[in-house]
Amino acid sequence: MGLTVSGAVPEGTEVSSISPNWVTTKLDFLTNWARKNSLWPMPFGTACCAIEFMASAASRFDLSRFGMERMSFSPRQADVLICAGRLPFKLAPVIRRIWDQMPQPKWAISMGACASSGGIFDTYTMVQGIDTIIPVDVYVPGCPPRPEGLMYGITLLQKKIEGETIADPDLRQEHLVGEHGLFLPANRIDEISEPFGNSVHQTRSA
Amino acid sequence: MTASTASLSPSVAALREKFGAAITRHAVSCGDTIVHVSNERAHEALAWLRDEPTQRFDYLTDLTAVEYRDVERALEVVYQLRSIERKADLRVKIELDKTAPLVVDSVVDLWKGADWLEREVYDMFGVRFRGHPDLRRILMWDTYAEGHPLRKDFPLRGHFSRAEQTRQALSANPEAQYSLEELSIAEAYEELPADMRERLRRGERGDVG
Amino acid sequence: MLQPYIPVMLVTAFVIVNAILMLGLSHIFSSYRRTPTKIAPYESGIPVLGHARERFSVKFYLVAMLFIVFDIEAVFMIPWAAAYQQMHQLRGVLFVEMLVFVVILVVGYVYIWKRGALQWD
Amino acid sequence: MSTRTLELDLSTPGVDSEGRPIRVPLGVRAGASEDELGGEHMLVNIGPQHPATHGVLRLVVELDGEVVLRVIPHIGYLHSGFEKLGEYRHYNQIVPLTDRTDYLSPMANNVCLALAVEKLMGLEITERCQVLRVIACEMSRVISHLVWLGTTGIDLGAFTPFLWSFQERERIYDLQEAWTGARLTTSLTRVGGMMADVPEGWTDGLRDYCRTFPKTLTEVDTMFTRNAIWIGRTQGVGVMSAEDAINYSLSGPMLRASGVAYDVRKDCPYLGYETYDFDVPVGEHGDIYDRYRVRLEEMWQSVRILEQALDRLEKLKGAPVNVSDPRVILPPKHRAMSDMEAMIYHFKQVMEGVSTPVGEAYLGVENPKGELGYYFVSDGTAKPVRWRIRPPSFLNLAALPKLCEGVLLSDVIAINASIDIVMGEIDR
Repeated sequence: MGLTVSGAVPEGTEVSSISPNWVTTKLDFLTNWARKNSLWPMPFGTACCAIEFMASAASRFDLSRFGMERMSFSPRQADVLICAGRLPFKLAPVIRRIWDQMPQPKWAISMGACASSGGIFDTYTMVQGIDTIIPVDVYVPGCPPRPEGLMYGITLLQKKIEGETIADPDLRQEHLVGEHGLFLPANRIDEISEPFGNSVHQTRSA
Repeated sequence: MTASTASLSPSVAALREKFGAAITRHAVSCGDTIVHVSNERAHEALAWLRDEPTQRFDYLTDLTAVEYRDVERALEVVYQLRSIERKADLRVKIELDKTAPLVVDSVVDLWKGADWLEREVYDMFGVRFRGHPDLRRILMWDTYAEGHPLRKDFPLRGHFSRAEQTRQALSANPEAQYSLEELSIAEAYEELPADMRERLRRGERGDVG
Repeated sequence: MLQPYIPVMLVTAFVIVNAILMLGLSHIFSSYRRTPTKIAPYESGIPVLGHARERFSVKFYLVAMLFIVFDIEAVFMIPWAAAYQQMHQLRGVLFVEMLVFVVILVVGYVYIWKRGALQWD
Repeated sequence: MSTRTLELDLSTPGVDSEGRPIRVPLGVRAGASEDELGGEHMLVNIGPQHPATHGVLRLVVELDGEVVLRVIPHIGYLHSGFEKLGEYRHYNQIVPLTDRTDYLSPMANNVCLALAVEKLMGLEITERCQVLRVIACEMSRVISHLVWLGTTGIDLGAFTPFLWSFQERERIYDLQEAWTGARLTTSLTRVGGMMADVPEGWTDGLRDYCRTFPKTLTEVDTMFTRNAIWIGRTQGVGVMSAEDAINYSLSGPMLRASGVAYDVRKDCPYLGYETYDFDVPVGEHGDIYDRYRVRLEEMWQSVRILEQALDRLEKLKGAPVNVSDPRVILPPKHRAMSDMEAMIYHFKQVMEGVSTPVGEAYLGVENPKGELGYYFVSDGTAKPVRWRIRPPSFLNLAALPKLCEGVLLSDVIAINASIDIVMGEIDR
């Protein structure tokens, strides 16, 4: 799932072939209820956010209230990829390969400022936001986000899953890396990775 | 900092008397003694410092390099030595002229801990270590083509645009993830695509040099 | 005549229907998108080198065979134990039969032990 | 290291004349003859995304059946360019960077940075600030060892100690949050002082912690120390002799478990550690079991130090925390608003940061992972020329290939867990 590459669907086009009737809506409710309450996370824990992720999985902030205590370290059984921590360029092909190897339906949570936008690391080695590598559903701000913040992100994802329908094939598209070797068009990546805030004039070293 | 002779380590006098001209100069900064050694006899001096019964600097605390902001000042390779029984510290520096190729003798035969430290200095500064068993990049991936990041002429965000950096990262193929040694162990040489085999044959592995 | 078998048939029918239901529904509603990277083997996110069909040393095969032999021995004991409990008059004969069976296997066990097949490294 | 018999030349390592990589004869274990029935060697990636690598470490393991012939670690998967960023920051702006290097003991890193810069400037800090920094270091040691205990327990199959240790960590996180406002990215120290003094009632919380924490320690002790599985998996595995430990520049619990009684707090004391009475646990075999015993004992000693530090804190009730020199520490707000000179200092510090004299300073601190050293080279401006972090777990991990030659595959996981690595500090 994730952002469709082609941007917003133009108005007036026929969105889904099967019009929602009594059967599909009941079926949607059933599958979404099942999927929402048993999201098996693939904890792609790289840095400090991974420690907060472990803290939220431990007994005080217990993730198993959301049915998420079963950590699946192999992408084959994973439903939601939680990128907890900063992502250097050396790790970009790894997360891309793991995301491709996860079966549909799959979602992605970008936990922490470094995963969502490169955070304080506007350097030669840091991906400025993992949405330039994989499609992301929920961004959790914070450095590191408190366990409550992560859980709020998870409940947002669950609301998003509630709104999905089986009839729409567009939701379950695989957004692969294009033939020119990029996930998003080049100008889009440069626009996303543009330094902002005080990162703009930080290059004065003396 | 005044070069107060009180905190000057006795090793400096012993070094001067043993190596004479090879010890270019010494100084004291914030209580630590610094000795500058010439590049040719550096390995010999370090071996002497380690094996000499009166010195016994058997613990290599750190090995790094420093490049100053003004261009004509030399790039320094810094050895931080410590003797565990004598609880004494000493900082040995080798100055390298930036215009000439940066090559230093490796000290992996003296201290095994220097293996990864030297690989990191090579990766970050481009200083080659003669005699190092496996001098490869350690922090960046092997086919990293942007140069050596910690040099002062290397921009903070890297040379290429973010899109180009992402494309290079995403198109990393097995040759960037595995070292030559592992490729040969897995006998996977035939499976690599032809252009990669060609690059391997020429030995050009993203080494800007 | 088939009367005693009805419960067994009921259970098998339920099992078959259940399996078909689960597999069928999950196949219909699943959205499997086959891509080259997805079917590639997963090795912690790194492209795999070489192939998994390496030659293994023979001791792994040996241990597997020994396990099968002694596991089947235990499997045969279970029905024997059930029968032994219900048959009151033939207990002596049943016991001797199983004793012979076990002794033959113990001889085999001692043989492989002395030959050192159980020595691992 | 890989016992390589072929001397590879520098320019094109490992490629012979017509271009095929040189088939490197393998460092097969001494005595194991290459019998013809032996299998080919398999290359397995215990890769960046793996539950047992404690972060994004990648181990390429060369296997002969189940026996490991060689482990080739690949790091750099979390390289974030800290040292490059440090050259573009004032000294007080580097403090937030330090707690993101070793994010398991953030306060200890902040203290190490402050001490290194104060050594560079030749600054004397106040007595109360020293005691507060000792408290910060020892609290970091406890939470770092607790994470190690929990994750090593999971690696070797015991899940409950993970929940016990994280329960205790949450209690220290509450104390850290009350003091600095953040659970993990504390940014506690400033050059010449601390960001804030401890709030009211905080010391009672810590005293209560020191009283009840040993109960969990004894539970973990009874769970692990005489546990047959734990002993079977850890005793005699990954042995490191004392000379090798020194030669490989190991530090911290890794070095002390091999029998070298070297602790920076005792050998080159800082922050007044020589006035506290605590003893340094030293193992004798250098295997995983000794590293476990050393770390467990260190937690007991940390609690002892914390109690002594709390008593001193009581005696220094009203003492100032920050240095009184306005050029270094922001003057208190009421003075900055009223007195002209304080306002100028306030403005200069915020705009240009604290400038340090020309020179360089290296300071080693006993971090939970080992000896963490900060090496600052300054050319008189407010931004360092070079900020070198001497990462203890980087050098401890460099000994992994030597420890893992000839062991079983499952022992590689146990040895890797016993080294207690944190990737943020290794890759910097």
